[in-house]
Amino acid sequence: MTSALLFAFSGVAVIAIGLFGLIGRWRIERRVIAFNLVGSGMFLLFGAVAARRAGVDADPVPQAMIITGIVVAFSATALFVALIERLVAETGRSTLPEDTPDEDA
Amino acid sequence: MTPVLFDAGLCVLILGVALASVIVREAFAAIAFFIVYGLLVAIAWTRLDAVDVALAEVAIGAGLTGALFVGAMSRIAQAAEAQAAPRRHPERLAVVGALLLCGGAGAALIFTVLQLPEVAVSLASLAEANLALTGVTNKVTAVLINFRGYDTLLESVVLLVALIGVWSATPDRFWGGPPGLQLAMTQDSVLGFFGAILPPVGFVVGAYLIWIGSSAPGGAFQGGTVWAAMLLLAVLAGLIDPPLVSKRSLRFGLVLGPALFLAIGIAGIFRGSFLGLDPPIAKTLTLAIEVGLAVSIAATLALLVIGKPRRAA
Amino acid sequence: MTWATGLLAPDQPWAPLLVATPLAAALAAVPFGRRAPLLLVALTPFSGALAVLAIAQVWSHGEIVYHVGGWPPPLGITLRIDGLSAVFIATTALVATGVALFSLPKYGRQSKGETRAAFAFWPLLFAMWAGLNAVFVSNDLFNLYVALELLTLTAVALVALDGKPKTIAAAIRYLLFALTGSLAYLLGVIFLYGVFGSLDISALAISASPHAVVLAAGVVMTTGLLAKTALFPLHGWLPPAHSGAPAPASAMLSALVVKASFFIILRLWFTALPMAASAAFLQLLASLGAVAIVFGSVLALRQNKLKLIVAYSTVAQLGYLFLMFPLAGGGNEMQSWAASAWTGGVFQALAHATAKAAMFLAVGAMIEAAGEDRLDRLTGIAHGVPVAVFAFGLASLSLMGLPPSGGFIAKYLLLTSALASGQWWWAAVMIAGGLLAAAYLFRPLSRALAEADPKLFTPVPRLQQFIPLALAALSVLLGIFSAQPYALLQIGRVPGASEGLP
Amino acid sequence: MSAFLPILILLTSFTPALIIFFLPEHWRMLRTAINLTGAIAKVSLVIVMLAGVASGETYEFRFELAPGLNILLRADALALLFISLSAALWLLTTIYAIAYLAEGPNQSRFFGFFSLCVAATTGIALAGTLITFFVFYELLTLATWPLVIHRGDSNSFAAGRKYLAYTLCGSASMLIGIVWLESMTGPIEFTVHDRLLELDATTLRVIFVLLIAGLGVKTALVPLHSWLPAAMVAPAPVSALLHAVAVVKAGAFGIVRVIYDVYSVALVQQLGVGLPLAFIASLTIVYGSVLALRQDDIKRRLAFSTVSQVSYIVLGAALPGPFSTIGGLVHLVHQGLMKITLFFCAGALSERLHIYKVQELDGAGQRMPWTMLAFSIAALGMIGIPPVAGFVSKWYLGVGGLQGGQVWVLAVLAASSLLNAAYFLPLIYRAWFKPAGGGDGGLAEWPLGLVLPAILTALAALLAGVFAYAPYSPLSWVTFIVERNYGI
Repeated sequence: MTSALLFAFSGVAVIAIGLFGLIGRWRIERRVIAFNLVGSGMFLLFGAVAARRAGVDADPVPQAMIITGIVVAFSATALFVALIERLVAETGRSTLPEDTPDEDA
Repeated sequence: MTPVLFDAGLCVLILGVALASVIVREAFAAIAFFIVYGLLVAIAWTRLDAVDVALAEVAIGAGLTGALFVGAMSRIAQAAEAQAAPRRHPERLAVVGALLLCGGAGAALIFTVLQLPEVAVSLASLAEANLALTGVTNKVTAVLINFRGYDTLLESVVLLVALIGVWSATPDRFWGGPPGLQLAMTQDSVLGFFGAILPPVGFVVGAYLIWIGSSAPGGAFQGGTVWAAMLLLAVLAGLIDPPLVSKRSLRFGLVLGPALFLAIGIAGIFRGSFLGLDPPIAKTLTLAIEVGLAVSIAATLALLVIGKPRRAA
Repeated sequence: MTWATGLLAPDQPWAPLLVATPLAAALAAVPFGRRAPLLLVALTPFSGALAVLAIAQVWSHGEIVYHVGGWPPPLGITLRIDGLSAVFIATTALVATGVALFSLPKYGRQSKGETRAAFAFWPLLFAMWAGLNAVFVSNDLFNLYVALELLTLTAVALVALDGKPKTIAAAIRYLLFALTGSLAYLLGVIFLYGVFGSLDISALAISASPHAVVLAAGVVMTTGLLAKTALFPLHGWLPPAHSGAPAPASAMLSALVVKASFFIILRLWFTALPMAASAAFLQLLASLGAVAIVFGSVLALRQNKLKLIVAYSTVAQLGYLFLMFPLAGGGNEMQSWAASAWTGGVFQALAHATAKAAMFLAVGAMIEAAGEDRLDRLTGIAHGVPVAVFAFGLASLSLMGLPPSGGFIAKYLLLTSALASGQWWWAAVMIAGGLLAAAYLFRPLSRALAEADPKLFTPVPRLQQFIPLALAALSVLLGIFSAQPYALLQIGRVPGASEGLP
Repeated sequence: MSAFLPILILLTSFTPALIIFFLPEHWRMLRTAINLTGAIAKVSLVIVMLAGVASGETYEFRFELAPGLNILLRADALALLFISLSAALWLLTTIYAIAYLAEGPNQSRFFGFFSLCVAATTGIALAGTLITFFVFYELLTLATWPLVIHRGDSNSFAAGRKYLAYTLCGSASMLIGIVWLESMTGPIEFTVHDRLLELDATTLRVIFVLLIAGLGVKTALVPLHSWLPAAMVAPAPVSALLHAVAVVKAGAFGIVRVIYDVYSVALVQQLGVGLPLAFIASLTIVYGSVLALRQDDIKRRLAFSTVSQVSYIVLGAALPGPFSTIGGLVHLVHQGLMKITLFFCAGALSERLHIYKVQELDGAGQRMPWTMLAFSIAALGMIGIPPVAGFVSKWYLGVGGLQGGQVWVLAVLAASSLLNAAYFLPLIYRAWFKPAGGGDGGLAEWPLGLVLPAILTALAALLAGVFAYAPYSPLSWVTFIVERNYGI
């Protein structure tokens, strides 16, 4: 069990956790956090998958891609948050009209 | 204790915190856990000797995202006071279903990961071989600005587009006003104190990160993020007021980096190929691009966290 | 000057300008502010010229390969322009130009200072244009991811442009779907990189083998892209988003943005990993398409707002795009009908792009005239905006697959190959879809032609009526002069049979 | 020239359509001018083409849309027959329509689609491949719809819905048939049918049914006929167009094409699909007449008589033997001349004297003698009374029936002729021999545009009967076609 594999697995686990948050949460702001978890888990998986090797120093290409990914994810999150704020300001709710208005704080 | 054991412990922590950030009731607690999660993952990145990623994760993944969430939650909490819907627990069945689904997905992923060949095909040596032509010694920077600069160019535009999107979520009556709320922050508060002394320091740190980026971990994104953090601090401390969204100089600052990058790229067409930096001047061009990007990134990130205008000009 | 193994000066130096031009416009639009429309004077002719150049060069030299920064794969990013890219680039140029001109009256004149919507619209439109072209020329799976995200953010921001609570909610729902889709796509990218250490599509095409991980990667990527293409059952976000957005944005979204993710699916299954495509999976794709055709049409039939009818018809029309997979893929590549099926599918995408853009713009003109898009309010709208109604009718031809429209060519090609390959059930679905389309399109049309007092409608600038007409005419011309596009599409197509049916 | 003449003929009605669409409503003079120019240009070009063909010239225009999808316009004898009919009748109908709609609204729309209809009909006539035929057949469907709903009231829309429901389903069935056939044989031209011979008989039968069903809708074969009477809500010129020049004829013409130029008479007989079709046609002939008898609205009566009369063409095509073929084909022309006359007159009566019902006809002969004269000639022709053209058709059909050993055909003809008489004679009788029921009895025959066309077509119907055996008469022409077809 190399630590690379270890991190790969925990990446997968984080993805699963985030997915659960994405499905199981109605409040959109919580979904956004979950979405960030999924993304981060994927980057972790990417880094770990690219690190399955002995000796040679780290592969820079995935690292660069991951940094790009982190920035993109942040941009999306910012837009997400802004839209949610606007929705709440307009409707006073942070759940999508179509979803069941289930309040888990 | 052996590294593997340390890693195992780290992973356990990461998973615990991640889980907590999803299941805790209080939104703010969730955010706190998420920030901690970011820091722990950053450590994980160092363990995967990806220090550049670790820096980016700390600065953006944990830091700015956290700040964004905190600000947003407080505003949403205020606005959502109105919603006094009865608090109901989600149906057990739904939860179980979600759990099964995610468990299944996770298992499938684990299985797929195990199918992967033992040793990854690494581009490290190839990057190494061509590093001399890029004028930099930090391979990640070489990839970001040179080998795959095209991705970075598009990404910098993505940031800009996000900001436009955020601004366009403004109610029309506030358009033209400065971003963010008027903060009743008094100079003598702790924040005010730090807000007064930190920015200069932080500015130097950021500049150093950008400069060092060519040879050591660091670069436009990490440095730009530090600058952004300092700007935020100064705004919070009430030292500076965010500029009007319509301010011409602000607009130019936002597009400076991508525009410079694009310009150099197009110039490259005449010297060889789009976004090609010819070796003799590659180092200079790289630095120029990094500085330009850092400026725009700093401004954009800071404004993304501050959010849309919430008061008239 | 050349300085290393890969860093050769490419023979098609203009290729990256396809992306750089609209990108530059998007950047310039931010400081330009209220003067942003001036950029059109330079942007539209130049992009048009580039599109023509692309077609001409592909036509004469075959597919174009460009190493960005002079770095060949796997280290660098490669642009690849074949017939498919060329036609999509051209369509994008035409539709985007039309949309930009159509928007001038609404977002162009900002007499008293810059307004919010007008400031946001232009950079977003140009960035979307850049993102589309980036998708159509890219040959690198991660680069495609970045381009897709650029598209997603511009699209969502445009949906939310009106700022009504409903459209904000629609935008959020869209963002949820689209981002989850992107992440699924990224997951596949990770696995492919894990196996091959390269994300260059051509490189994958050579080295990829029917390996468990490859198939898994392909499936998750496709699922993610389907969420962005809004194929049933992942279509839920589309109708509110496309009907809630301002008319010009709706046109771009329905005509092009959903096609971008479809374009990547094509690249994936016909260029990158054809051998990994299991017949069952392709049949599943087509079945979803078939369900989408029927389901979308029935829902379109039950709407009472014109924009929703048009949006649901997009759900239905997107279904046709997936009928090609079991006909042209999954071991059929060498069959005589593969070319017809594949080209038919692409023709459907192109015809729908022009026709649907025309439709949304025509509806936009009708809304300008009538104030809203409830059908009963649109009774007799033909007296208010006759040309727009004519454009709507002309565009309907293509959606119904009636001659001599591009939609008819697409349908004919798909029908023949379906029957030739013995998979007659797809033919049945297509015929049914055509009749349903007629049902839900003639309903608003007969409303529009009813008698009414012209004074009920506020006059609309001629420009806003003739642009939809031009786009609609385009979707018909595509049917009449289809031989050349057909030939162009065969350049750089799937290795395999390129001759038509017996 | 030989390649472009077909295109030119197409453009003579297509270009006017495009221009007229975008003409401001009140530019009446210009619109009229363009209409007439187009119509006259068409007639003259058709004459040029006739002359050319007579001197052995062949006119052919090929255009490939996509591999296996060829547009082919070719002027063979059958095409010329149909195109000269439609060209001539269009000219008259245009004159009539201009007079008829002098004041109505949405004229640009109306005349635009009106010209488009004729463009489509031209395409149908000249079509040289199955797919070309289909393309123009669909164009016709769509261009007709706005004319049917022209009045813009709820009745028109109901009729329009019915029309579309029938015709679009028909074209769907036809498209399946075409695509199925071509997916096995490749593009089908109206000359080569040997490729069909190696196909399995059952498949061919099914495809035949699909094609005929598609065409039968426009031909108004029972039970696919009920859209036609409903479409009577449209203005009289449109009815004339629907019943005599374009729509119904396109269907019948298509059936003739399928039988002679896709399947070939031999194959049709061999597959045993001819007789069933003949039966359906006969059923339609009788049933249509029976229903016509029960209408007291003049236009509806005429509509059902069309249902009945057009099936003569189908009957002739479906029966084996040259004589019945001649009878059927020549009826394509004869029925057109006679039926358009009847509709011109019906329109004039309703416009001038507001006569819609049969019993209102009393004494119409005094007030509109010329109109009623034309009407009477056409009606007598329909019944089959010599020397009017209708007699010739029925004669040949009867003889053909005997030749083919189908004696029952005579019974059908006799029955339908009796029924024709039963529902036409009362009209003539009332018009001429009953005193006018009230109202001031002055002449009401103006403007010329409303009367002249009817007189001309009636005259033509008369001459076509009297000089049936003269060279270039419809009959001798059709005989020429059929002889070529049967290689006699």
